[in-house]
Amino acid sequence: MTIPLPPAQGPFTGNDPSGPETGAYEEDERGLSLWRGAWRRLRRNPTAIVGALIVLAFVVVAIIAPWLTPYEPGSTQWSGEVSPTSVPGPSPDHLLGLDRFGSDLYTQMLFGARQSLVYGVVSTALGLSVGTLLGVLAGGLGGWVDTVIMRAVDIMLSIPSLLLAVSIAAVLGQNAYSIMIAIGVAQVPIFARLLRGSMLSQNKGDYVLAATALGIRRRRIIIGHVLPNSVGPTIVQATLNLATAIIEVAALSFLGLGESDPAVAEWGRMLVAAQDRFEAAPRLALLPGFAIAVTALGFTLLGEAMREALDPRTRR
Amino acid sequence: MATTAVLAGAALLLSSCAESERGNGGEEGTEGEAGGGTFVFAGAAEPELLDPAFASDGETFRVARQIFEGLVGTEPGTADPAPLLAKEWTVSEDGLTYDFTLETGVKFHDGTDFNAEAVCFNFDRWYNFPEGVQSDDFAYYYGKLFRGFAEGPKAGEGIYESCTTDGDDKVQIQLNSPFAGFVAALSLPALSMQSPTALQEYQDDAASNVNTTDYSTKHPTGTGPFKFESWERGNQVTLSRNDDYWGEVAKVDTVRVVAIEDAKARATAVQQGEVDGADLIGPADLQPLEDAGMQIMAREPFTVLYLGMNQKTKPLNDIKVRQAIAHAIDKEEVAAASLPEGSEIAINFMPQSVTGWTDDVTTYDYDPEKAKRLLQEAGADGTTLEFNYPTDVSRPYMPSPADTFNVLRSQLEAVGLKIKPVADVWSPDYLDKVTGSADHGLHLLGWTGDYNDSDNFVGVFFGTQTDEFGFDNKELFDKLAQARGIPTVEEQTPLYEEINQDVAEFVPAVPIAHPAPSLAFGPDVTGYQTSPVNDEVWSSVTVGD
Amino acid sequence: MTVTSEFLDSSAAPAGVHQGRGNLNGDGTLLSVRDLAVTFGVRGQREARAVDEVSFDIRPGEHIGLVGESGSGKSVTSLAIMGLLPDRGVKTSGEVRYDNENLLTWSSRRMSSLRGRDIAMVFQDPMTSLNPVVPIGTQVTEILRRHFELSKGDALARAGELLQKVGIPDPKRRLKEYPHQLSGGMRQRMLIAMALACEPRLLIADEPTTALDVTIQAQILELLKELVADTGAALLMITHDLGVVAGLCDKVNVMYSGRIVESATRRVLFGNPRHPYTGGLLESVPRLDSPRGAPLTPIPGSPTNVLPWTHGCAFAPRCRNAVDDCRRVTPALRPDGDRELRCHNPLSDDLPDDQRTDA
Amino acid sequence: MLRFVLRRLALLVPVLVGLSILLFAWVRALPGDPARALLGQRATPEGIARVNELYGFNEPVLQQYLLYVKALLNGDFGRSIQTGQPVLESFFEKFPATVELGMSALLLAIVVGVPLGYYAARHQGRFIDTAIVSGSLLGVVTPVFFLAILLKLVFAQWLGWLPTSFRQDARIDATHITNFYVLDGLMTQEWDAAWNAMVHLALPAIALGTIPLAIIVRITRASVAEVMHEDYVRTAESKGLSPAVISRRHILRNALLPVTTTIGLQAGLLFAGAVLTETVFAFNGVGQYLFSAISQRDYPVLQGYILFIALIYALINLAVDVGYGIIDPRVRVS
Amino acid sequence: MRDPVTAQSAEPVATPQDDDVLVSVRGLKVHFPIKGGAILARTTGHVYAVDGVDLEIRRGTTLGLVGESGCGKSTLGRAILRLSPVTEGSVWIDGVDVATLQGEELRRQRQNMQMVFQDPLASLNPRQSIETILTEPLRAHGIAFDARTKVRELLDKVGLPASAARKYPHEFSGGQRQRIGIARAIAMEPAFVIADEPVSALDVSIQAQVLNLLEELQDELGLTYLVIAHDLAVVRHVSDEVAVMYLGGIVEQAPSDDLYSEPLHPYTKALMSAVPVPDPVVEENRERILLTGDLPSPSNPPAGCRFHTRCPFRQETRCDTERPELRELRPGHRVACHWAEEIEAGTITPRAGAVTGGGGDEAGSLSFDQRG
Repeated sequence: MTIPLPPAQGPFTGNDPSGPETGAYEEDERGLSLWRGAWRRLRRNPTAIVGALIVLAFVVVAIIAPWLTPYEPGSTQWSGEVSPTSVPGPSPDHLLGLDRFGSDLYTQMLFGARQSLVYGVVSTALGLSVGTLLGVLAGGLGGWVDTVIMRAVDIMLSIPSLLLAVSIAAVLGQNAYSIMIAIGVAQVPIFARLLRGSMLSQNKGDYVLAATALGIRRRRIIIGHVLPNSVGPTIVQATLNLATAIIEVAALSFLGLGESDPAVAEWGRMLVAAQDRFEAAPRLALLPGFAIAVTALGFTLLGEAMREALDPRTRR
Repeated sequence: MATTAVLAGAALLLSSCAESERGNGGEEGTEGEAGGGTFVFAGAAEPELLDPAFASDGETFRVARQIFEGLVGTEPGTADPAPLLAKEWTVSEDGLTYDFTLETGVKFHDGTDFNAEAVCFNFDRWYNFPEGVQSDDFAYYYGKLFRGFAEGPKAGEGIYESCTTDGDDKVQIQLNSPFAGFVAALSLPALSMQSPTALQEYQDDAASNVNTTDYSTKHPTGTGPFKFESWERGNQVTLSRNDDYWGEVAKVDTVRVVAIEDAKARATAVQQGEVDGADLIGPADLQPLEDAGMQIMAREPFTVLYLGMNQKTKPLNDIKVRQAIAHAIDKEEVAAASLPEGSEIAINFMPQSVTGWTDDVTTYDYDPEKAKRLLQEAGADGTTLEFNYPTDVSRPYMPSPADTFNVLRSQLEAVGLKIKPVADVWSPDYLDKVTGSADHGLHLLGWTGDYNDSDNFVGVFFGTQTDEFGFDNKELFDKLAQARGIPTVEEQTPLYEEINQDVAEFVPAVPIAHPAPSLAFGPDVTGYQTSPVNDEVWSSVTVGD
Repeated sequence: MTVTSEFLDSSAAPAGVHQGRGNLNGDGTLLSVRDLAVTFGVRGQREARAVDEVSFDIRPGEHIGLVGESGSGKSVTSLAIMGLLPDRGVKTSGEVRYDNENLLTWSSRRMSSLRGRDIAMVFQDPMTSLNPVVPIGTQVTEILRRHFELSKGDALARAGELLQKVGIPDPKRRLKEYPHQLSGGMRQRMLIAMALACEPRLLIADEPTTALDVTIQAQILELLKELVADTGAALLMITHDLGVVAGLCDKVNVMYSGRIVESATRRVLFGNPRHPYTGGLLESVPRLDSPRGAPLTPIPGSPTNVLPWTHGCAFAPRCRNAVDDCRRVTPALRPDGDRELRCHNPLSDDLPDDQRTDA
Repeated sequence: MLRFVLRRLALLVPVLVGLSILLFAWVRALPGDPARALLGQRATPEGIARVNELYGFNEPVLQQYLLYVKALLNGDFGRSIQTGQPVLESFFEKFPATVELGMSALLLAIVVGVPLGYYAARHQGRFIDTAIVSGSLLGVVTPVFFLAILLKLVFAQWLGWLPTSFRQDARIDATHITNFYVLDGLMTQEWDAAWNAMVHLALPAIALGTIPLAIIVRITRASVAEVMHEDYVRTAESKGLSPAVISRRHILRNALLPVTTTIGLQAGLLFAGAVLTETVFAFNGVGQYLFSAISQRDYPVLQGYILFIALIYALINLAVDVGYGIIDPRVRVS
Repeated sequence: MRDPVTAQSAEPVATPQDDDVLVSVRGLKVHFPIKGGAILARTTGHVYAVDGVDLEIRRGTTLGLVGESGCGKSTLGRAILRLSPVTEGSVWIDGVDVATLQGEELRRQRQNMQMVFQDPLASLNPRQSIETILTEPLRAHGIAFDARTKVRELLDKVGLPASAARKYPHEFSGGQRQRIGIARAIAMEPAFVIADEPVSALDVSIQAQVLNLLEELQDELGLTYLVIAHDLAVVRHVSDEVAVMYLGGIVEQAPSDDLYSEPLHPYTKALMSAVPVPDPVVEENRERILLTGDLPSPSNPPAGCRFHTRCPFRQETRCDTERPELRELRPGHRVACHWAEEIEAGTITPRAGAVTGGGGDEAGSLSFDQRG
């Protein structure tokens, strides 16, 4: 929330006795680092709380899925009860009914969370680590390394990311790894460019000049000064990318490039499989669709809140 | 099957309705006896080109059947040959000489007369195809049926000898070795009659890519009830009524063929009235469409769906395991769960109407206990089998592969096998894997017959050693080669029956069903005549009320 | 309405400028601020009183200074007078009397027709105070066209004259240019030209030279002085720089933490500061004219080390003169001889008697 | 400005060359044989060998690449393996569809998004703002394909208001000159054809436009909220200008600068969304064709199309930067 | 990167052996290339940020460098510390020509030369605690120390409590941050410290604290300062000697008192007359020399005397053609003006209209008196 105040003359600096500065001389407590400050702001932000609750629920469900259902995921043992025109709805045995393959929809939904979490986290972690590495190399070393890396990044960015992911998935074949790699690789240029950009802008900061003036080694400046101050946006982006990754996994599944087993609980695949049972059982499509959206919403809210918390402009 | 009969009856009923409702006129109110209007039909893909001589795909043939006619057609609703441009024909004793008497007064759309000379022009054109188009991706059917060309790598292997005219309406085709399916084969659109004038003017058989010649894209010229109007690539093919048609003139003014890849989308398009009819409706969509007042038709099945087994892999090389798998499958359930109504349960690898079909074969009844026992005997219980199936495809014999796979999987797992699903995109990944490599275990595949010929089924499947099945059974291969060479259908029959029995014993695959491809039409469409071999000409169709 | 052209023709008598444009308040003041208080409230946080108990008068043609450090509330005061504080989260009380009416009660529509015409403002940062994507000509003409019914051409011609007046060479060309094509000094001249375009009765200048270099600052101050004298407008000068007010203002109000702590004519104030804060400021700033080596006496602590006024004197934590009362009793602004003072223990009065006008 | 454009175009060259190499390698790394895709279920080994020979796929890759580049320089992008149609020709047949779809989506996003974002910013913290912000968040996180399915279900299947597939009703006899169907309809004065094309655009455009819409709402809101507190807005207020002038000239004109950049970025990203949207709505455009080319291993089409898309993507970004220079005088001089 | 056009003073300067002089700058130039070109980036011009500067600072004294923004004073400061690339010239600090040092040698040398920055918040890494900030340079130079004592001692020196060690920069007020910046600069006990606008970002009431602190530390540690500022009063207050900079060059340099009592360069005169003094009496009676126009662009400096475009004393000859050398007019008082003597003697007077005030605004005073 932006507070409408005349710039540079905020009235709070003068009159708020609880301001952080008054105590600076007296109390011997541990200082409030930027990370802790951001964490504090995050905890007070309702957006962050909603986001975190969604994410938490999602993660918990993903982890304890096996204990929430008596059935095995992907078990098609009730396939006999399903026909092209009828899919049994909710019943005491099957809280959400069966899906078109005769699996328990409730179980599939739970394990879908697990799939999405694994796909999202692994692919984002891949994109993040490779992208960060490239970004640090480009932003830190500069010169021809920077040029080469950034040209490569430009090339990758010249193809829309979903298309890139589709292409990579097509090369690697239909399996879980190829999806994770495809989506991870498609994220690499985003992180590389982001980190490099923020490192370059941090490089211009006075404190970097100060560190140089102090005779601190270049490598140490990059790792100890520039990088820690540059990772904020990257962390935010990673959180937001988790949302994108979960959606893109579903999109790849939707395009038929996903996990190959039709009974595997993957929300995107469930959605595409449900399409031709739409009249008979709309819930088969609606539930996974909403699950994707809500999960993505959770990560997005959290990311936005983190962005706000880490933004130096919102610091008091 | 009872349902089939009912549906076939319905189709007939529809066509008779058409008679009575004729003349009520479409929205455009064109003059003449025809009903007028536009008939929009959705296939699953767009045609590859419009010269059927170079085509082998159903979508090209669908359009070609409206524009072109062959010497021979089919009896309505069956796969049996019937006179078309040829009024009658005779075959010599040795099966090498065929005499055709032609319809007279027939003209191609460009005004060229259809006569004996035109017939010979077509036969000679096929025979003299340059080497560039002799490959499977172009003159597939001619190459397969006549086995060779005038020149090129297969020069001299051809069975075509000559074509001679006798006046305008008599033509004699001479073969150099007998071919029992010759007349039936002439009903294939690939062998339909095309205008010599147009071909000479617009077609270049020696072009580096015959798909894009003027003839193949803009000037296909035949004798059929519809004339080519335009082809907007990726969009639609438009045909208009041939008012000078030699037979009964078509009822609608215009016909448009559009492509909707997704089965679900085709069904929706029919329901929304965006198209008047659509082919290959998925089993799941049939009931909703019917409920919405749409008409559903099923072709008499001329297909076969089977569960293939790769004998290159263990333990599928063990016949006991293959038998066990055959016993483990409840074909009725598979059909109920994943195939359209009207599908028949299969015991042979060919539909009942094809020569050589017999019920005197080993049938592996659904018997999970026996299956378990057999597996135990083979020491294969609990083995993990790779099961390949395609995604994102609907074929006439396999409208919903994922569903079919799913039922089969639970049945196989029920007898103690473990299934490892491997799904691939149909083309080329799946085909590559299943028919082009040994890297597969169980798989789903099938066939749609092109015309009434036994070799077109079993011969294709089991005639040689293939990557698909991975077995080498010389006896079987020889029998099939021998059967193919027999000049008359009557003589072929017992041999094919024997072959079917042998195959059933050997279990290289489990025939599951003969799925009935379903079509759907809007409530105001009448007169659509289904054909098991897709020989559906839309001259009797009317739209609107 | 006809446009008065006296501003453009400096030979005309300044007295005639504001004829027919509102009256003075009953007490002869142009603008009278009484007990102005501004409170900022943000959801989830305690309300913060940025300005409190602020009162001062501005008479026609008078130059009033408002001096204080950042956070002292001087800018908030000016924005409150202009009605430019946001509606939400801000509570304003007290009175800003103009034309015998309280501006604080005016509707925003009425205020907007007053702004720019009767009361105009020049802001601190000329770099950010001009719209970067609108040509200079438009930015000058829009105020003219808003307040006078002028055609586009007339407004443009007049804008050209205005630019000339504030010393911008080649005004025709400049009018087509954008702010970034001007130097800082030029931009401030632009802002002054805009502020004086409608010949307001009061000009509020909020740190108009802080962002400028010292030679440019001198130019701008000179220009302001000149133009304000020409148009006969009153001037409210807001600054942290005591030097600026010393040469410019008739009367100076020193603010600390939202309240006026000392108020006097400039000679009195600079000659004999009595509030420890005023005195401290003067002693802590190096002066060009003082002998070198004269030690600086800094004010300890920082402007953020303050007490809330409700608990005593806000300056007490930094004050050398602080007595016990300062931390307990809130001092009031009381007349103290030739000035008004808010202090329990002011600095000694060490001026010779002849310069004093004791009450 | 011209220098800037030239420089940017020059910088594009290495990217495109790099991309063409990458594409060439990648396309050939795709498993599966294009010949198989062409010949289908009945392919024989001889047939496959013959097709591969025909298209030169059994030459060394480097040689293939050189031949490809040589042809490219002659303006020959090759022919589709599947249809035999020249790549360039098919691209220009399908491109109008995608452009039409993308433009409608973008237009929708701008026309609805900017006012909504502005309105929200001006009513910050109120209920309506919260509603708009929440709505835009939902818009961002709802997968395109899910939204497309939902729209199809509700508006086409349940309500029956709008068509589900194609660009135009097949029953309409429309003349197609430019392949922009709406434009064609207007040009030929076939009003019903134009209207029909627009009706067909409705659902795909909404599905495709929702994410850009949501993003534009958010950017506009943030940007307006920031600009509202700029010094020059305060200056404008101190000049007594009317709220309308302040909004239009001083707030919006500045606030729209970042929005422009966003619009440009989104325009580029629409290609990705178009693959999904066109698939769901059987909308015969570049996206759908490209996707089928991937599954069919249609090398020439893949190479050509992706190069084109990258080029267009880059040109859009360049256009945005140039446009930015036109509306932001600060950029103009440098 | 040496600019061939301006490389006339490239002859080696003898190592200054005067032990009294700690810092000696000779012919220092810093030219930044301007990149342009339609397709390939090439240099289309230069910004002559620092264009031939000679300076000497004696041990334990303070040199004040004053000038308006854009005159190159900060660049000069940074170039001396090798934080900006040096185009040409030498910088001898404590007997070492740092302008020629590279890599590790240069890094080592930094122990001896330090900097205090203008913006105390921006120059402190926001993610480091004060303790880390203060000890990091010691570690970097491998200086053994006891962290607790050292930090406590440094904080004590700059007047901050020991409890500050574990806090972070944003938790302090501006003045306190600047104290931290100073503590960091003296942590390695350098001989030479450059303070670049050390107080201009601070509130007026705080400035004196920091200025006093700098003086105390100089006395205590024998530091040598180069204080860069735009505020003449501040510079005068802290400096033993003052150099006035205009558009990349020094125009006048003299002991502090001399400069302020008798400015010789027209620019210095104008600058000093422009500074407002918080004393109404002084203000009312001052003569003010007003300069016209703005600072010319350093990428295209005027020919001849760089100040001639704005100089109220400008003469017909020499000013626009010949660049004046810095010459010693009096002992220790150097000025770069062709006409300095004549101006001082009063034979050259400023242009009409350039001087205002003097005698005060009588009308204003009058009305004030009436009202009072």
